[in-house]
Amino acid sequence: MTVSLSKIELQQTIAKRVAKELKGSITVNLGVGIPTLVPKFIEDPKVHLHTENGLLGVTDVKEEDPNLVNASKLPVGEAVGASYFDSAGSFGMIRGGHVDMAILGALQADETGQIANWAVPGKNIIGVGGAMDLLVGAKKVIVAMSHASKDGESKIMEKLTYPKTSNRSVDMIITDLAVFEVRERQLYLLELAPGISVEEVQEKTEANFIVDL
Amino acid sequence: MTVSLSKIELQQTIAKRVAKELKGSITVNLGVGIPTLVPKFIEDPKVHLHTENGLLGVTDVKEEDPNLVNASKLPVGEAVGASYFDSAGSFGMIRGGHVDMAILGALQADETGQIANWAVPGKNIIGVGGAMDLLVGAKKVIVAMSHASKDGESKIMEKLTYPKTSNRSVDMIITDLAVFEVRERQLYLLELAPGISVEEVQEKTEANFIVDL
Amino acid sequence: MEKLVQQANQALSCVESGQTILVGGFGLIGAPLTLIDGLIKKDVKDLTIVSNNIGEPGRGLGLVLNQNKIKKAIGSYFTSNRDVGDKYQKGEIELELLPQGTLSESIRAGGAGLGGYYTTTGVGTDLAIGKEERVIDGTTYILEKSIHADIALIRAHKADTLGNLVYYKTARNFNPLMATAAKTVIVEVDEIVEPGELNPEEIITPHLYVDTILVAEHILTTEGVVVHDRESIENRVTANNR
Amino acid sequence: MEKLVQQANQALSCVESGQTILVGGFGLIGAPLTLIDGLIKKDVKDLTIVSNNIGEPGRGLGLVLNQNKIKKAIGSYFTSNRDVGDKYQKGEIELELLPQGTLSESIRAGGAGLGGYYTTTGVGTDLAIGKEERVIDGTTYILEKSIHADIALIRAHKADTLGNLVYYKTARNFNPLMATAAKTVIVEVDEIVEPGELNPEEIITPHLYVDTILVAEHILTTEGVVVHDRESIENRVTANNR
Repeated sequence: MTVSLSKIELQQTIAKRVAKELKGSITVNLGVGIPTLVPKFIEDPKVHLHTENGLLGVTDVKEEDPNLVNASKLPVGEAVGASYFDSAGSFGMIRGGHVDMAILGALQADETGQIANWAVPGKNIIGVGGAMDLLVGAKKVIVAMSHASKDGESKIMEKLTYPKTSNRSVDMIITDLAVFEVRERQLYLLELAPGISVEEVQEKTEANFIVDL
Repeated sequence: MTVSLSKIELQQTIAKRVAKELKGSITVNLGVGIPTLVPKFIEDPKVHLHTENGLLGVTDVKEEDPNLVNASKLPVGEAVGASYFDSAGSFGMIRGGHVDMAILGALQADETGQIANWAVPGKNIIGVGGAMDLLVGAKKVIVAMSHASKDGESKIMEKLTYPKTSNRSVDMIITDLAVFEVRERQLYLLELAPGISVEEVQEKTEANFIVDL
Repeated sequence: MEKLVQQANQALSCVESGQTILVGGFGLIGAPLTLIDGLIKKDVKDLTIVSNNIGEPGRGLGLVLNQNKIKKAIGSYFTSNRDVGDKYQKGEIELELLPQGTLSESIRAGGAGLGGYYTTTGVGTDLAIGKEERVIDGTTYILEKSIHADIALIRAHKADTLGNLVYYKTARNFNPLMATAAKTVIVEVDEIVEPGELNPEEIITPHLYVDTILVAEHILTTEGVVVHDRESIENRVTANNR
Repeated sequence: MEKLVQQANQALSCVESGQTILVGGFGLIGAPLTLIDGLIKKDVKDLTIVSNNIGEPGRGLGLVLNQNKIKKAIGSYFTSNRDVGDKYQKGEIELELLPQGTLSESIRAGGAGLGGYYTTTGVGTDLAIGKEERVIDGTTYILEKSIHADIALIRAHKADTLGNLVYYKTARNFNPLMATAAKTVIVEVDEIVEPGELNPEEIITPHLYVDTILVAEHILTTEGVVVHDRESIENRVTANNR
């Protein structure tokens, strides 16, 4: 068994692994939750960060400005070469296929790579934000989420029990235990977190997947 | 019989009469042709001129700039408080009902106030520009045109023989002979040009109209 | 000059019960907090509010919500104000949830005189239920209708006295769209300047969209919402002939 | 840096026969005259050109037309180049005429990932023939499809080396829309500057839309189109690390 990480350590671990996927002159949209932790781990200065509320060129916060925030409404900074636009302009970029990559959190993923991240039946979560737009529009979608729910249940399941966010399958799922790629609606286990075995991932994953280390 | 005016005198006469309709804080779009002669006759400085190619705040040309033109591609000036926008933004204003008035030229008008100004069957005129957008969008449309065609035929006819520009009737028709208002798809003769009689207008107008001087 | 008013209650004189009102802002960022305060003080009900979040619990539009003045809310992310969900569970409010891209595009379409449009967003999801599906050139879309309102309450950075507007950083968000999509558009700003002081290439909202301008009294700061006094407000009207 | 090229032929290396190409400009105003000259010198044919006017007789796109490289033209006002009509009468070119608002909106829709939209413009006219008519909330609309292309050739005023663009007066017109609606977007500019020199609030086309940047050689002046020499061009690349 692995040493269990605190929630924030776990999230940082995932964010750090996600950041390794971000390189070259690409535009990346960061969603709410774990994705907001990604920026400080990005090494390539050519990566441009986009936030749905109207800014291309997000950096870490320098001086806090209440009117300069990301999609999570947290203060951010403005990169050199940044630009601002209205919400329709921002989602035109997203839906029109001009954003290279989106990093999204999720409540569930299934074995075809579809995800659920906007509604929990019977609960007071009535919000979709930009999730559906990012799924139809971003060229590549990476999901960043904890492998298990708070109750210890696998969040990578055979079938979603929450409403799906899109017909589209994501391209990659990065958790605290493993990295999966989705190819033709099938999950492939590509990589294990340090100290994690294939058996442990199998045990903690409800979905079927192909091992391709 | 009246003294016959040169073409440019005739156009200036019409433009001058049109300008009298432009007063108060309104936004007015000027079309191609006679409408481009209107600005110099406008007396109220509160009138804002809009041109479909992306400028609100058109004035007479001060210093010629090849990249500062109106819808007829003629050089214009930039008013204090002017703004520029792209073509979709410009037509969003027009179609969305944000332009108070449009002054358009026309080839023909009929007795219901519908006009034809974009195509002549069998001729090489293959262009509509913003005419259809202005007719569906502008709150008020005034047509500025010569009463007769080059061949002396009435341009205000019982029925259009050229393809119509819109289902919508214009609000006013101003010619070198008279001013008509359109109410519930009927023409009302409101005003005569100096020296013109009702009889002369009746004689030179194919369409039926109600005299309401 | 004729667009400038001094007080929120003057600005809101055309607001009535039963109207549909667009309210700018992404949460409190770029929200017209002074006009929202005016709405709190005004005796109106049965409003349909179109706004991304309906404020935060007990802040911004959240206060109007708690006064039970909102009959229906149209937005994309009510999660950030749990009071919305509570009222919904009790049957005290109607909700229409739209993806954020659809919400913003529908408002733009309303402002631009379009009836609706086909979008890929939401196809196959619960938010597409009841919406027409259509294949165009091999891609499946759903039909979304445009949104148009009686009133828009928006926030900008600077206005000139004609009504031209510029915005500030991510406080821009829905505001320029909402400026196009209502019969009456009321804006609060940090500063009012003379025509000619804003660069014509930089103006985001041309003046033909704006009906009424007010200097903001309720300002979002890092310490929360601060209410400014009259003197500081008058200093922000740099236009000479106010 | 990686977006900058020196010559029109390099910029146009991805252009091939049979492609659909968006070309900016209202007549010659805001038209990418250097890239059009590159198109004249390039051996391509069967192009579908989307552009408001197809230039003027023997100028701008009018020259490409006269080379018989255009199979189909989509625009709003071909009247200003009578050669278009002549070729059409002879059956040498296909034409699709759209109202100017529809042309610009369809390009915007293509860039924003929409399949089509319902507009009031053209309802009941000959340009609505064959188009679906639909009543939404009591108003009659027609369905217009979005436009998307392989290539966009556009003209801006300044670019930074990342590809952010600002425009100049009425030379803006279709250019920002076309920047969103093609697989490859090639822009010619008056001047190239360093990132940070353009005000983030003023940038009209954010860099994610732009693939290739070139300094303009063919410039529209009050005396007509003037061709600039290499030296004057290099002076307009003020970015240090060119």
